[in-house]
Amino acid sequence: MKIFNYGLALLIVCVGLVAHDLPSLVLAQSNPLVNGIVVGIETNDNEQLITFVVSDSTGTLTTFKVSDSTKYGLENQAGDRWVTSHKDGSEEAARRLSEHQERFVPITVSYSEATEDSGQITGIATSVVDREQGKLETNLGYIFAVFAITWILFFAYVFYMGRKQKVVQYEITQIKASLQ
Amino acid sequence: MTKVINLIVSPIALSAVLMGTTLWLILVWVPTETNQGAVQRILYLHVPIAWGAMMGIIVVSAGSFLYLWKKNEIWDRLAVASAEVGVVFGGLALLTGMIWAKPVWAVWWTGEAKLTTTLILFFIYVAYLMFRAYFPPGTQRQRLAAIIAIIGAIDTPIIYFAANLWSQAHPPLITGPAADSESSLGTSLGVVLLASTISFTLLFILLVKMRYEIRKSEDEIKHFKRNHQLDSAVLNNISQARGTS
Amino acid sequence: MTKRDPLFAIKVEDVVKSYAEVMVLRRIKFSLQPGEVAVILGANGAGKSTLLRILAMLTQPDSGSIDIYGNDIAKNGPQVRALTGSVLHSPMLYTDMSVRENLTLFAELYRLKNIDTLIEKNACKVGIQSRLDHRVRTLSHGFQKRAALARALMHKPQLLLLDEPESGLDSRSVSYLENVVEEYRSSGRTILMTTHIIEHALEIADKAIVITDGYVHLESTTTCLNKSNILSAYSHTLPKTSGDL
Amino acid sequence: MRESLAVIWAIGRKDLLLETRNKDVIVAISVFALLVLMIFTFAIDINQVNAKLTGPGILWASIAFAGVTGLNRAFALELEGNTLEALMLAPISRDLIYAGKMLGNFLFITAAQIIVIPIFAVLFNLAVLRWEMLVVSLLTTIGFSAIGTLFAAMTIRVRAREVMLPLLFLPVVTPLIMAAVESTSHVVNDSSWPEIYQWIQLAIAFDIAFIVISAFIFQQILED
Repeated sequence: MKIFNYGLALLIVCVGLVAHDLPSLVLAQSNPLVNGIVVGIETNDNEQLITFVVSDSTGTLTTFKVSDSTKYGLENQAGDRWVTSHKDGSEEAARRLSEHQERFVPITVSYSEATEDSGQITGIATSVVDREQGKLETNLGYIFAVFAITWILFFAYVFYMGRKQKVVQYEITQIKASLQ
Repeated sequence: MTKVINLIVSPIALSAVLMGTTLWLILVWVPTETNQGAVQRILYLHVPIAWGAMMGIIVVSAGSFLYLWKKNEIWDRLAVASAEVGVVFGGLALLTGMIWAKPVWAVWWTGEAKLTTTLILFFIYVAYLMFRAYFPPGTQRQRLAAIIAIIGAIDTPIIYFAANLWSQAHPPLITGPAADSESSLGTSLGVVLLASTISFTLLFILLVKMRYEIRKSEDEIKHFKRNHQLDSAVLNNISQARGTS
Repeated sequence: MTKRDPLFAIKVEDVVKSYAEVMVLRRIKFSLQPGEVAVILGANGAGKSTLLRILAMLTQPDSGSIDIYGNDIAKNGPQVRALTGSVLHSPMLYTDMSVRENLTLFAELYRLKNIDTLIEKNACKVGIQSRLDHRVRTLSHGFQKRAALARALMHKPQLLLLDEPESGLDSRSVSYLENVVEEYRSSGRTILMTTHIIEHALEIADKAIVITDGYVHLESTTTCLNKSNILSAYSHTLPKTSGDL
Repeated sequence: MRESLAVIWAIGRKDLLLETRNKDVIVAISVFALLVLMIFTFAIDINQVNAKLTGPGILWASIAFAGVTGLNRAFALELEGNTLEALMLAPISRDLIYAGKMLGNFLFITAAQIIVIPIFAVLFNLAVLRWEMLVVSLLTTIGFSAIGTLFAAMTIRVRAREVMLPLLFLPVVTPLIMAAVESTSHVVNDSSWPEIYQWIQLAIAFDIAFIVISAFIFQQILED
């Protein structure tokens, strides 16, 4: 039946794509990310943030410089989220980050222009946000769930229609037979 | 040979090719978004599916309105076909939205206006289909179902307005890592979204057409049975076939 | 208002009505003159009640036209309703209200004047004066039917539609019914009733209309009819699916 | 115009008369609503802090659910003796039947609210008895009875009537419930009129929209 040809073609394309390109999907990052907790903060005399150090789950330390274009999305203990760029809130950024350091709240930092010096990575942070759960860059489970549910539901619906069509066709043949 | 050519140029094949291309665009071509990571790719499915659900509602209410006006069964068939497909798309839009919201907003569900509106509309059109299933067959069923669809359509802006007002009074606690961050994607997002929307629109049309055709055959059988009183033996056979298959 | 043919009390043309897979009325065509008392005869399920419901404007026909005293019922609904009184299968009275309360309510809906005297007068006609202040629930079937008849007579309809009026009635109630029929005949108003008691029909009516298989198979004055004529009209058109007759 | 009002009143008064005889609907609505309220007072430990937060929602949820059962009962009465058809035989336009039935349902739900809302005020220790509350509950009840009468008439021949009516009714009246809940919570928080007014406006728009549509559509619903 036509419907099933269509379904089969889609399924094959889908499976082929996922199988072939899954590795590149994981690696396809325009900006690298680090998840971890803040272990050090450096400010200038005006209490503006200059650099901070993040330790990830393996204990690797990464030092981040901040620039005017660095973006923050950080919450305080009460859950109020504070979103701004470094240019407008460098003091608040220092305060928030040190609060995060005290509370051991994990954050996610995306960065660019990384340099490596005897195992110590240094980069310029582009965004500093609270981390909720899982590693963002590898939360493929969600994507998988979405694709699976979408196609399963569509196929289930097409299957349901196919069954309906079968019944209808059977009735038509019965009627035709009865007329002869 | 002509059979092969027909298959290649058929809308179904076109849809399959488009859908395949879209999948390639979503999964491979477009770069990963920085703030949200890979989950952002859900957007390319979620938005077109939600668009399909919206199309469903528009077609249902237009079909229902035309049915009440013209009393032509064609419009009723169109309405019921797109209601069914629309409910499938709507359910999927809700599910994909929830799965996307979890990593990004850290919650499965918030009282955001679009979400609330989609959910309520989903329920209205589920009720529409259930009404059709429960009501004794006949033209009254079609008329009343059309009225329900139109009421749902009229209710839509009111629901959206109310939900919007409501979510202003109760600001959603969106706390995920990327809740308010700007996207790092530029034009590539638009390209993939457009391609995906086109393929899902085509899929929507195809599904509605299939459902419509089945409905049409069912109506033809009904008319036939009405006009020629069939041998009871044949009718028995048919009802048995219905029961077993 | 389209005054078409005031010569006819009822003019039914090509009325078709189907429910789902069954076509109850295929092409009904007959007419009645003012002052005629007509009976519709037919086997169970022949569509007598459906036809009466269509004439009472409770059911819409699929197609065909009906004129009542020169009014097209599709266009002049309220006028036709004001001209028509109906007693259908159920008494259609509020069982927890007294007969008087019921009659008052319907008199108000028909916008009648001098309601109290009207009620007394019509109660006499059907012999329920003594039960006027009893609740309908407490009345016997015969009295309920008489109360329903009183309700239908309140606004002095030109056309009275009765669906199996004598079923389950005692002889006293039947005699009240016959009085009403006689009054209608003498005052030049019209009655259309269904029944399955052929003898009684021939006794009471001027005209018989036999419906079989969704068509009118016999339309004739009763003077030249007897029971066997009618029975043969029933049987010579038995449908192929004869099982349930 | 006066004649139309007389017809509407005749139908509404008939419903009231029947209600005084068998006391089906008002008792059903108020007892059901009070039961829901009571269960919520157990389910959520109501105290001074959360009463203002949860109270209005609980109140209107219970009235909405109880209202649906009441509407079902009210139309079951017309079904019993096929009396709806008797109304249809009368030479009156269908929107008058609709208005009459709506009037009856409006009075039933209002009567139930007169019982339920004071008890709610006591149970949740909230000062709801303000004139703004009167406006809120009037507008909500008008909307409930407008939509409820329409759907109750539509579902009268449906196999699973008791299920189908709430399935149709509740999603459609959601905006109205939101408006009722929000304005009630403004009332219990002693907010000023302008804050309540935006929700009142929504309720008014909803009521007008659906009364107009229903009056147009009712003709289509009754005939088969």
